[in-house]
Amino acid sequence: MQELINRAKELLADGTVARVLGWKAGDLPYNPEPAYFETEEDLKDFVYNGFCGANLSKYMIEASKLEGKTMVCLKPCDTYSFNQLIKEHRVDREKAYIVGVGCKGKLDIERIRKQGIKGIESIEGAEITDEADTLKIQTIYGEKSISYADGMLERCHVCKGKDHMIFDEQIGESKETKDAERFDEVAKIEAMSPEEKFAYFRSELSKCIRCNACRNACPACSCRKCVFDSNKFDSSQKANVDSFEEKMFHIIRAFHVAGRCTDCGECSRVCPQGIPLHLFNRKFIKDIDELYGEYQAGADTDSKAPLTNYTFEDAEPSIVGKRG
Amino acid sequence: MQRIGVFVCHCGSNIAATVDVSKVAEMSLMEPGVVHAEDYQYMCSEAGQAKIAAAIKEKNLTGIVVCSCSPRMHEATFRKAAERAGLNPYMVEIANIREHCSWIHKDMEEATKKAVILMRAAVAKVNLNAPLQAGESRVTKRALVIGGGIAGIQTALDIADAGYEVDIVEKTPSIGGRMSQLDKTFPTLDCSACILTPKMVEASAHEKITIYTYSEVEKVSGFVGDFTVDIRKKARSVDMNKCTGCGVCQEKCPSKKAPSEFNRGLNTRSAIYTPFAQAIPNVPVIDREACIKFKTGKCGICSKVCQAGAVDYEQKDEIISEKYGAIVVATGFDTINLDKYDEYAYSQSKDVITSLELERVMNAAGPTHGHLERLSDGKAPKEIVFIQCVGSRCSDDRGKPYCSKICCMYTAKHAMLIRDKYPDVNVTVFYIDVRTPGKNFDEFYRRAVEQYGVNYIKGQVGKVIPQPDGKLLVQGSDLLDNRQILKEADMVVLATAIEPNPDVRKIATMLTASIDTNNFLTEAHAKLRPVESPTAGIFLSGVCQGPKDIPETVAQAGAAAVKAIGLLAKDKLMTNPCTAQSDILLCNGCSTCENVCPYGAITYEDKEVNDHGIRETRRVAVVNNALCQGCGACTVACPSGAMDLQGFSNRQILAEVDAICR
Amino acid sequence: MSSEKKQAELIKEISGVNPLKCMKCGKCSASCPSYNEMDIKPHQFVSYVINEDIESLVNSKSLWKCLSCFACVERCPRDVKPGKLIDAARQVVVRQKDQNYLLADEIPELLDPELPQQLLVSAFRRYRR
Amino acid sequence: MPLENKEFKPKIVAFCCNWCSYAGADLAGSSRLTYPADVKIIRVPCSCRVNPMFILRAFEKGADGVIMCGCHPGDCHYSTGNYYARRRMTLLFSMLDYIGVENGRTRVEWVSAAEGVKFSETMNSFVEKIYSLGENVRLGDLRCKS
Repeated sequence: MQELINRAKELLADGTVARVLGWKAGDLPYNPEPAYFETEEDLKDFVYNGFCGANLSKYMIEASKLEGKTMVCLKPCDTYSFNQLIKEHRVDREKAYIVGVGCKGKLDIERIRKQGIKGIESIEGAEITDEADTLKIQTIYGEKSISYADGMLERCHVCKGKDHMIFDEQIGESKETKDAERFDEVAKIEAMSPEEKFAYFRSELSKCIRCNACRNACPACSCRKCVFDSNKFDSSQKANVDSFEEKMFHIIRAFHVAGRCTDCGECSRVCPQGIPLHLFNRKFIKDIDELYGEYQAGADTDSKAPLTNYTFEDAEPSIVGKRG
Repeated sequence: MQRIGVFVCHCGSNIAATVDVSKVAEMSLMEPGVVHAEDYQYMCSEAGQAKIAAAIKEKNLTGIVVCSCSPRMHEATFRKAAERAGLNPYMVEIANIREHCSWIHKDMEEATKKAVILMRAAVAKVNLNAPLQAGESRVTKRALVIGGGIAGIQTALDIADAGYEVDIVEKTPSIGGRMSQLDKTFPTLDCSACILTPKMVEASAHEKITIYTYSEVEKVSGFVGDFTVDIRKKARSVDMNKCTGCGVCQEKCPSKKAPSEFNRGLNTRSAIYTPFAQAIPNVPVIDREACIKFKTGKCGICSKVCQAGAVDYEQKDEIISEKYGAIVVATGFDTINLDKYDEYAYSQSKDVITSLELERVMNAAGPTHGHLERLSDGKAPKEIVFIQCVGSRCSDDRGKPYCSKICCMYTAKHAMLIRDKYPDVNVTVFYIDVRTPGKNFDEFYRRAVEQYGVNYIKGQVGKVIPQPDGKLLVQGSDLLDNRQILKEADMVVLATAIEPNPDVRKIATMLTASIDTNNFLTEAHAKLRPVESPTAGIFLSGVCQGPKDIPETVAQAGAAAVKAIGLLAKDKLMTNPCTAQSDILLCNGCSTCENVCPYGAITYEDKEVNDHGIRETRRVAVVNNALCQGCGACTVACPSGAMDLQGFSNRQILAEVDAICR
Repeated sequence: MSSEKKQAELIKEISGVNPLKCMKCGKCSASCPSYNEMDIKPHQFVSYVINEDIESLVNSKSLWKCLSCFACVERCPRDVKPGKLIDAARQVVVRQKDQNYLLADEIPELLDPELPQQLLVSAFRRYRR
Repeated sequence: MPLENKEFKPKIVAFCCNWCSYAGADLAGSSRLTYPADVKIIRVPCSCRVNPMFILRAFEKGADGVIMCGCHPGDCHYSTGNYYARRRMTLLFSMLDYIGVENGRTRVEWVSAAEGVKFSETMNSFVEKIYSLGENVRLGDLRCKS
């Protein structure tokens, strides 16, 4: 972390960048938040630890409009999102000084809590510099410990890899965290009976409170104005006349980002209700891979997206029924 | 709020017999915005249109719904009527209660219910309609004719005579097409070449006609009035400007083993060749597959003997890009492949031939110099059997389900000509039906029977069995006599089904012209617009649209020319105003729409915007309305919903969905 | 439904043939090796089924003269397949004797002198494929 | 509300492209090839105009089946529209299947202007399928907290 701060100071000092986009400590030990730092003084609040899961690439849309360059800290998985945003002309590559930061897996406070750890006061072992395999957690009920891996976000268990797709320089080391298959969860649901599938999704989606956190965090959901807020589709729920949005929101959202979603997992991470929203996106990715060839959104900035592409021999929609 | 009038048509009894039309009108008054409703016998009639106009004026209508036949039938009629009454034509919607309702349902209650729902959907849509203005696009006053057979030649001549430039693109080295391969033509027995060659000469000499032979259409873009076409001029290896057509090169060419396409492979030609003596242009091409120079690098005799120095081995394919206002397809036909008809022994015996091959055999310039002889041993045949409907009227995948139309007549012609020239030869025709609709056609067929003694037997042939002595045993049945026939023949002629030129699929795809299950190009209307493709600016000439004989082809060629001339005579065309439009404030500038647009109608520009007080420069999509054809691909691809299609907007379609599911 | 009509329907069902598709070209009769032995000719089978005269068809010599060579089935341009109609008519006869299609393996032990030999040949042809 | 006595009349929405399938439906009509009145056709310029949102909206509003018809691949009036539509619909249908909605309620069929028979046959078989599936209860409201 210190190396990162030192480099940020240098870049600010020599005028390479006008500001730094990173994370600052929050009011609790496990909720650092995205922040701009414009002076050396500001940087005293800078943190980079196991809880810095937030994907900062989306912030570059606004930062691209600011005067001067912005140093942005991107984890390996965030760089996919950044590439995708370049492809969609949403960020200006010239306005970003990308520091690829190392990643040893990010922590999920909800997951830690689910293991019965409540009343957390401090967490030791979340600092990125440590090679900590265990998290020591001080709670009002005393000290508890769990393995780092057990506290990790779902997405880190199926990590796409620790290579930065795009960067100006790299700081910090990474550690492989992948210990599960990306599509296993999707395949498990696919194997269910229609009744089980429906019951599962209904119970999950019924938790939704339409807080729009998923939409706001998603780097693919970067529309100036979301269709759900626009009257062009009769889908905005400004008055109580229409519940269309309520019912189909997540499916439509997933469709809108299909072929553009990099599977960064922010939607699931930020959902206050713990809905596994990534399962929608990942289903589309799995289908695209299987039907149209493997495609990773954000792996490059010039390939054709699967939904704006076709081949003469594409599968017919009836394949869905045939696959069973 | 709109003021909508609903007009329900009885269409005589076509609609009224199954749909309670007055109920539909009555129910419409309960729909939001509807202030006027009436029903009438024939809405499309002058009196019906007058009723619409009167209501628009009296009730001050802002939109109308006509519940009638398909919009493909009369949408334009009602739009014009509305326009005359001072209403924007795009404020008209049609509820299709005939083709989609009264004609397919029998129960009155059920059909009426459905008609009401279709009316509701149309009312819901028109409530959201907005007046649209058609734009204008220019017309390039030049036509392209694809195919240089009699259809293409006639179309080109007619267009050129009207004073417009025409280009003919022909795949083979010469124009002339199938007709040039024919010996005589029915029912008058004129010599085919005698009536065709003057037309070929006229076309080549016409100052308004440019002929590209040995060339193919490579790419088509644009739209009616403004097509851009890439034509590939294949390397001829002979300089068109230098060649004098003396023919010495063909004489001296040592490679003479290539099968002659013109003679249907019945004999061979040289590697440097013109397909036939009267070829236009009279400039040979080098078949690089057969040429010794191209295969081994040695030879070069043609170049040495050419006094004009026209032979050019280095010549390359050349792509010409040209603009056209109208395109006429005249790609013609070929006979089907007979591999699947083993029972007729076509591949087993040289003496079983197709009718088109017989044309070459009978022709003085053909492989036998016009002598009727067996191709296996050159002997004069004494007994000839003709088999009708080989591959035609066949419902399995071996043949074609349609009647090829020309076979009955040309078989009568062949039979007659043979009996005339060789009275000692017996001719038997096995037929299923003899179809002779046409002027002087049945008289012609009767002459074959009555005057020339051709033996017609009703019944299809089951099998042709080549015998060890070279004869062909024909096993057929006589359905009228109820007996099976075994007949020894010296020659068997198959009236092989015709099919559209296989290249037509590729061409139709380039032109986005629709094609039917048999690869015939679809006409815009089977009866009323038979020479136009549903794709604007594309016209159909000859057999590419359906089987036809020469007089019909020439007539259709002229009709296609007239349609093309009608288009070229206009200086400007009204463009479809149902085009995509991007909402500048919603556009992300992501380029997704640009990626799916088939017309290149979307570009991105940096534009100054004022988004609720925020002034900034944004990269936004801009639609070129002259290029946009209104498919809507971009509207669905657009993640933010900035792109919408006028006339088929998201809200309009959703309103229709809602009305139907209500 | 009259019994004739029923039987005609049954023949259509067993054969899977729509006799209305026939365009009366006579290629079946032209192809038939048993033509001269038959009282009702192959192309006529079709009209007998259309006219629902199953009685005559079932009692015809042709029913047992057909070799099931399937030349007519192969060559029929309209997918009418008179051979299948005859096959179905035979099946109607067999069913009247309370029997049904056989599996090839079952045939040896079921050999019944009453069964027409032609049927066996037909069955062999069918199951050989 | 007791619904048992009420005969099930499905609501079926068919999106037809203007150039091929709508003309195919017209041909079915002019050839008097009947299919159930439950099918209501919405005309769109091209199958690529069909937004997945329209289909979801139809289901939400109580449709029991939605079918989309377009020109055969390769024959699109706009050259490529149906290729995009094919991918979009494949993914959408797969997603619906994934969340437990019967696949039989959605269908894509390519019907040319010449295929009146196919249009009528397609509609007959689709309606039959919808009758066998019964009323659509799932897509009405995914989040319904019953």
